[in-house]
Amino acid sequence: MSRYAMGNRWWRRVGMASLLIWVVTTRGLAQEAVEAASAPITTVALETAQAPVSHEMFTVNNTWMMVATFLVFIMHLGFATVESGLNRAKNAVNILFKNTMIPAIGLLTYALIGFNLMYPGNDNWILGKFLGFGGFGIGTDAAGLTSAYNPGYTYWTDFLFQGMFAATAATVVSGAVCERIKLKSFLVFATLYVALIYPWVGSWKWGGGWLDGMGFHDFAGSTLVHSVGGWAALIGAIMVGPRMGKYTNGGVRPIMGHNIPLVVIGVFLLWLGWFGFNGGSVLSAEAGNVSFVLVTTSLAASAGAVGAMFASWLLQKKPDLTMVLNGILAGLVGITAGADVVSAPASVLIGLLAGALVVVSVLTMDRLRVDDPVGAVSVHLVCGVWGTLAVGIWGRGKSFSTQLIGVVAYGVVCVIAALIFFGLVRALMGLRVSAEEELSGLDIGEHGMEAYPDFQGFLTK
Amino acid sequence: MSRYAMGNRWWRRVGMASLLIWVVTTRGLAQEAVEAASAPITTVALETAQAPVSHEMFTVNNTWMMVATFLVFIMHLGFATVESGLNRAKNAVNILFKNTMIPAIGLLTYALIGFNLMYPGNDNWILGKFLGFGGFGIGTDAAGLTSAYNPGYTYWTDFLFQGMFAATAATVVSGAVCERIKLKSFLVFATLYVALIYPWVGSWKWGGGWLDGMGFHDFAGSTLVHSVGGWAALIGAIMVGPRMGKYTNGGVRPIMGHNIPLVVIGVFLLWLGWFGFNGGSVLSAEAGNVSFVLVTTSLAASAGAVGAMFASWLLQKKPDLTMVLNGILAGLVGITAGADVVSAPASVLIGLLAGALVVVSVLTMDRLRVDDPVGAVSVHLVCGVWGTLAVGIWGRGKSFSTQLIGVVAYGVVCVIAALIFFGLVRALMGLRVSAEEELSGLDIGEHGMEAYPDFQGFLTK
Amino acid sequence: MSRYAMGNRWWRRVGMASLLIWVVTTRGLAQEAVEAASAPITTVALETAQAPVSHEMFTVNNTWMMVATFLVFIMHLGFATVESGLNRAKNAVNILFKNTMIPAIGLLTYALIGFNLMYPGNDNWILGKFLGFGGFGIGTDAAGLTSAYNPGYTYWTDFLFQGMFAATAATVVSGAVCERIKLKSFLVFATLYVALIYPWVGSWKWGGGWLDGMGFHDFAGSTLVHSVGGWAALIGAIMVGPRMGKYTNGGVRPIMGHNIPLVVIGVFLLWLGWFGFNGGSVLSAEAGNVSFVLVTTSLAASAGAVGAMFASWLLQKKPDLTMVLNGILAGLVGITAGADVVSAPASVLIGLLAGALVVVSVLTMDRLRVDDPVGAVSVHLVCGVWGTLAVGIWGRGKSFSTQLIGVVAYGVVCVIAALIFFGLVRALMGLRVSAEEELSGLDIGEHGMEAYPDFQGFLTK
Amino acid sequence: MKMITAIIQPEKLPDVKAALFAAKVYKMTVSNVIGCGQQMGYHETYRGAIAEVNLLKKVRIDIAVNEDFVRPTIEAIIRGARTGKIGDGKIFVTDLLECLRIRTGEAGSEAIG
Amino acid sequence: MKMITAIIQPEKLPDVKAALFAAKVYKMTVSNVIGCGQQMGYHETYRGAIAEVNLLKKVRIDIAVNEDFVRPTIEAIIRGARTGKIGDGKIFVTDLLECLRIRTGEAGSEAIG
Amino acid sequence: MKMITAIIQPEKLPDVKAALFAAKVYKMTVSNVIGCGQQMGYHETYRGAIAEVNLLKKVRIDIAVNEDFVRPTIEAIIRGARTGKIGDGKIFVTDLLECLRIRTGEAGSEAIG
Ligand SMILES: Nc1ncnc2c1ncn2[C@@H]1O[C@H](COP(=O)(O)OP(=O)(O)O)[C@@H](O)[C@H]1O
Ligand SMILES: Nc1ncnc2c1ncn2[C@@H]1O[C@H](COP(=O)(O)OP(=O)(O)O)[C@@H](O)[C@H]1O
Ligand SMILES: Nc1ncnc2c1ncn2[C@@H]1O[C@H](COP(=O)(O)OP(=O)(O)O)[C@@H](O)[C@H]1O
Repeated sequence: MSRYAMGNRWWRRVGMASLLIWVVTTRGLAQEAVEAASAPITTVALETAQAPVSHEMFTVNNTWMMVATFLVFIMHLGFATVESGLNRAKNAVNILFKNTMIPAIGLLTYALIGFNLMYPGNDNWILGKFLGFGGFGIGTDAAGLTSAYNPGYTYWTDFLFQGMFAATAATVVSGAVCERIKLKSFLVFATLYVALIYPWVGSWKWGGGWLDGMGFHDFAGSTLVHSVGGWAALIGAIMVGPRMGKYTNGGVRPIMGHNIPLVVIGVFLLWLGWFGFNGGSVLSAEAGNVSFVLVTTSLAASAGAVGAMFASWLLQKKPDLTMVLNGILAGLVGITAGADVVSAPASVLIGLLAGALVVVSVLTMDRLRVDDPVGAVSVHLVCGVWGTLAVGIWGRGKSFSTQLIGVVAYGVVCVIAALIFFGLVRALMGLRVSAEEELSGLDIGEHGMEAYPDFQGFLTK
Repeated sequence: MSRYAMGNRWWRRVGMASLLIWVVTTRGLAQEAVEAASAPITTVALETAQAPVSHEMFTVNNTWMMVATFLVFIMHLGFATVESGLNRAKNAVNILFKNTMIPAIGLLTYALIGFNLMYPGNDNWILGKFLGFGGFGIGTDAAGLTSAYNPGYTYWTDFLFQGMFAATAATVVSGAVCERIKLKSFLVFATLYVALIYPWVGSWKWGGGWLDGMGFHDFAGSTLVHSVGGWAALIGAIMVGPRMGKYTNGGVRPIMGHNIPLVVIGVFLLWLGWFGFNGGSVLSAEAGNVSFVLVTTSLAASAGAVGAMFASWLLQKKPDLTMVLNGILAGLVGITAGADVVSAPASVLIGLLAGALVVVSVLTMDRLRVDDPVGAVSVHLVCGVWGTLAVGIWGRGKSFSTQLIGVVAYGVVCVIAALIFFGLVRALMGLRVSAEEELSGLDIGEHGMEAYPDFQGFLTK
Repeated sequence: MSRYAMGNRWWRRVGMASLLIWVVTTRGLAQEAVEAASAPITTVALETAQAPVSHEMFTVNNTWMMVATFLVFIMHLGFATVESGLNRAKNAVNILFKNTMIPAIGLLTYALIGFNLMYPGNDNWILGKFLGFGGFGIGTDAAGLTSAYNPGYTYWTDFLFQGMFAATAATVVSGAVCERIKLKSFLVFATLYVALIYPWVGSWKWGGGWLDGMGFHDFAGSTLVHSVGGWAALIGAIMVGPRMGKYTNGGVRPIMGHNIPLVVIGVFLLWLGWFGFNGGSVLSAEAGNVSFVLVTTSLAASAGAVGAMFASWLLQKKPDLTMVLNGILAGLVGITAGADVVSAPASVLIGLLAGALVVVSVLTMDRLRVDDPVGAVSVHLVCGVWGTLAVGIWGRGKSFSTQLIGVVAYGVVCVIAALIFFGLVRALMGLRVSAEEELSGLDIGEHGMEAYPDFQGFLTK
Repeated sequence: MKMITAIIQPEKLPDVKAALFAAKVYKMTVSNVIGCGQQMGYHETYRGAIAEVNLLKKVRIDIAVNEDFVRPTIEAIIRGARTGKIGDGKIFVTDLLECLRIRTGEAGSEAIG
Repeated sequence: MKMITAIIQPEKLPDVKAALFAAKVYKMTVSNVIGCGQQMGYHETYRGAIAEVNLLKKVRIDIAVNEDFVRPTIEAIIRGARTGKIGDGKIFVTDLLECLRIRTGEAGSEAIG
Repeated sequence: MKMITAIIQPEKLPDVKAALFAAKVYKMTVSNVIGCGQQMGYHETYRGAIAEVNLLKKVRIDIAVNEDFVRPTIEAIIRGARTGKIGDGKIFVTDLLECLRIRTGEAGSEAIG
């Protein structure tokens, strides 16, 4: 017993000590590195954004951006497997159905309306720098295919890369409301949110809108993507209510994920995808910038795993794999806002804290009786906010208060939008399936089929 | 009830309206875009094919083509998981075995014979432009490593990219005949078909043969890859006969897929792989061309999902996830022939119709009592033909009748070849396992092991 | 019966004959090709290593190396699914936990200490060319972001690419000791081995140490990565002892893998990852070199599958899918040392023999009563040694004896290191879980949760 | 001694367990079964073919009890399982000749509890 | 009343069900079992080690019937399950003291059907 | 004839099988069950919520035997299954009225073996 405990303490001490050593010994160098790394982003890169680049450079940049697009695409598979794995077998088909339709719907609506709502261009602002629209549909002339459009990519790559991001917001919501929301109601909500809200509020920063003008920094979307989805997830989880049997007699009954290997597959795919999510957000293949962003991203993810492992071991007594997996995602969401402007040691700290934060947040949500089966709110909203604010702490030359303004602005608008859309859907079609359907599972109820018909399940799940 | 129905109708109307708006508002622009996009393909690209490119450009091109190769490679995992997931647990090992061996056999035979059969070069035609052969084995001199070989890639990249395609045709067959074909019989058939038929008929178009001369257009293989596999799948499914218990007393008994998450994993990997399948078929990293192809590919896949969802909801009353997944593949197969020469809105239409078509086709195949467990014929043959013909409808400057000639030519030769090879294999080794083996599963019968020994299955499956 | 047997013999003969034809007909050409292919590696590439390259070339090179990094990253998912799939359901969470933490720990320790231990630079050697250390932490100045650092990649890409390799050694160990080792004990061992031993012995060759000076050739790590992990796996498997019930009354009781589709997913991901593992080891995007390496890698993997299929069919009477999957990995491990210096036909032979070897080795290990649940020792150690020696046989201008010296040197040091670390951990914290915990599974014992709670398992597994 | 075997709806197991515990019946053996009774199966559709699933998922509970526990046990099961809808299930009672506790070798009535 | 328990080959379940339906026996409870009888197990080989699987997969059917249904039920099962090969299975008959329908509380013979 | 039903710890199945074989009892039917007895469940924790798993995994063995085999069979089961720890399980014995071999139609004592 005591030997065990000692081993335990000893192990922890070594971990802490090592981290400290590194932070101390490398602070100077790392700071330099950030400066070196971020220099090109703010100067060289922007210059090249003006100056035309060689055909070769344009082709490399575009190739890199296409690769990044693929990586973001595969995140949708990651979300699908994480969400279905963390829920019960009887709802797996339903969850997979939603996660399969989301990128399809996302790309089509983004082509129809989203792209031109998010990137209205300088001349198409309608309401100050608050709302713009460039017209329906996509299309370009020959210039869109050369570096005249952009030194980093063609018009088509631009559309596809941004389009792959778009659906992510809806996917986040999907995870929080699953196992009880009506299929059609969800599809209608997701379509509206992805087609209208995500691109609109995205234009504030990435489309060159008012928050961009203020100096708000959100490199790859801790706020623009993750907390935009997270706010709607929170509202959705509250409005649709907890799953039957989750909270009983003052206690919390765990409803276990039915397929943990699926969750692991998903988290690794998401980490992989994040290389494109963050790496692609440099918007060119500029070697120093992209590779630096990949390093901060990976270190934060790794530290997220470690942070969540220790937090879980401490608070839950046994190390919970699903928490470690959430911790990786937490680290990734956390570093997304500042991957380009924080040092490597800072990225470790951001990830470590995000990993611990996500464990505490998941436990707290259950205490607040907000039933979020996959921890979507904790991962995407809580750590999205944390990451955005962390830029104000460790980001070179960034202002905490501006970051806070951005966080609040997105919070207010997204909460209102989610309330309106979910409210509308509830009034028109209802939000929640019947108790019988919930008991027998949405796979039978909504789709008339099972995910694993050959296997005998524990029927009481 | 009636509110539900209304919600339903309302939802559909919005979808249709939106699509229409986009098609109308963007037709002009999109047409321009196609012209802009396809201009370089037919002019610039071909010119650069003559002119040497800079070392930098050559390296980017080759890098892109290697990435495309990886993406096509991972499609084999996609096929493996789709096929095993859509069948019963008791045959999973057998299906995975076949799908694991196919790319291995495909690459080795392609090295030994296929590559030089498919791309005989100008001087090695034996029978008009109908059959050529460049000799056994692979190898090159130093020129093969530079842009002297090709401005887009080295000799080795060329071999590997094309080799990854090769096995695809056999995989398509595997899906249609699984759960009852003898392992050895299938392996022999697949080896012959991949080593001889696929590269031979492929040479007609991509090797510069007679169909190429006629102006037949098949960008990335709706016909050359997918329907070549699809015809053999059709013949195989007919010759090996339906699975026991599938058609009884005039009714169709569903035999459900045992692991739907596996199918979802597979379809996403296939979509991912298609970025390389189509994007790599540009044969260089030329930014405008590749990125345009990626957009039409993605839009068609998305529209395929939506088309199949509505068709399934309409015809089957409940939205069938496996149909939506087939719909995505249908959209992808459909756009493969014309990804470079149709506009973005046309790609949506091609995908939408392919998605609907695949649902109707699956239902029809069952009515015709052709038992195709994974819908391989519907996806690869039916939508392969559809995609090839669609080029004749929406493809800039393409002729419908030439496309039809190509479709028919491939059909005739592939059907005959499949009949001969399957006939030979049946005569020499038998095609079908014994009824006992089919009942207890091919995993025990052919491999003496189970896919999920720790789980209790429903024993009557 | 006799027809079956004939078919069987006939099939084998054709296979053998075809291979022979190819080896014979292409030997000449292929030899040339190797010369052509390897020429740039030893001359041009090294020259460019000195000469600065254009910004465009640097960006392509770095982009390629980032892609290679992603591919190596995804290998960790491959290992996780292979290992969990090849073990029992009751230990799946535990295995996945370890395989999720390993890359996280690996990257963090590599940042803290490993990178500077493995690549100390010319001036930081402490003990001859036997041990060097460049200080704690990572960081660079602006030069690290340009081709002044290296014509192939930035400082950050260098770190991340090498960091992704680092954890692989620990993962190999994980597979051999799973289902009975204590979680904490494993994590401590893995951290020490990855942080100290892997980078230290790696410096001997890749860091420019004494073995590099001798002309030892290990292109991408048959020895430096795979057998370094393999030796520790062997020691670990022996020290922790066989699983309960594996060897009884003089017989070997099979303990079957619980989820074969997971294993297939893993092996395909590993093959995919190997494109980056080997392709990235060219350390630039140099078209001829990289694409040649990809071809030898793929041919060896394919031949490994075929070799293992025949060996398994011969020795086990039925073709064992898990053996074929091990065969693919065996081929990949085998070609890793010489992918750049052997001809295409030689790569087929190396793979074929590795595939057969792995089957024999797995059977032999069981006869020796070394319980290695996933065949890690057979794949990584045995085939790692084979591949390293094969360079001495077929590698252009390589010496067999130098290769042998390298193999032995790594063997001696890794065995000693593993003995010390495992011994220390055993003394301080114990190595093995209690018999009760082993019976009920480590998922309940170490993590208090199950991987598939909704499914009814065969309880006696 | 009697062996009481109940076939119930899977989702009612927690309620039945609670009712049994309230009736001081703490021991039971539970298993998964599929059954076919008055209740019609639901329809699954798969790729256009309609499967009438006429064997529905059920839970089987076996409880060995002494004579004086027979009534309370049956009543508790009914209390926990009844919804009034078709499919609520059945209870079967058979004679139990002997009962042994493996750990101690105790037999008969004392071994049951 | 009697409880008829049959252990049959899994793949014969559809045939037995059909035979029972033809004999107007519509109610039954089915479960998965593994069994060991005269039939030899098949061999699985896994990574070189041979496993004799001497517990084979079987299906168990439980049917509660009134006295006059005993013969027809047994005959129907035999008709559906017999192939003449080792492994066809067994039928066991035990006495059923009581039967209750949970939904209505009906007991005895009327509750059975 | 008697039907002997034992509920044992899953991990003791191989030992019980061996003991039965040693006692010349070669036929049995085995199934998975979950059970609740004197033994306390273990705790699973999942994302912070603690689940007391009060239904534990068990294995059920059914063996139909002739009268003279009742004692030896019970003794063999106890020999194989006993560890002396809570959770070792129970054995139940019920009367078996009839036994039929489906393959041959044999009935009674000769059908049992
Ligand atoms: N005679 C019987 N023999 C065996 N099992 C039965 C019998 N009657 C009912 N069952 C079991 O009880 C379950 C519920 O029966 P059901 O007819 O739906 O109940 P109810 O008649 O109360 O609605 C059935 O699915 C079946 O498993
Ligand atoms: N005495 C018995 N007790 C319990 N189950 C039995 C008994 N005899 C047979 N069984 C069950 O019946 C199944 C079929 O028995 P088997 O001996 O193969 O039938 P047969 O003798 O008709 O060929 C066995 O696998 C087992 O589950
Ligand atoms: N009265 C009973 N009725 C039905 N099943 C029982 C009964 N008593 C025990 N069991 C079964 O036997 C298993 C072992 O019981 P347990 O109380 O742990 O044994 P012991 O009292 O010998 O320690 C239980 O999990 C349950 O499945």
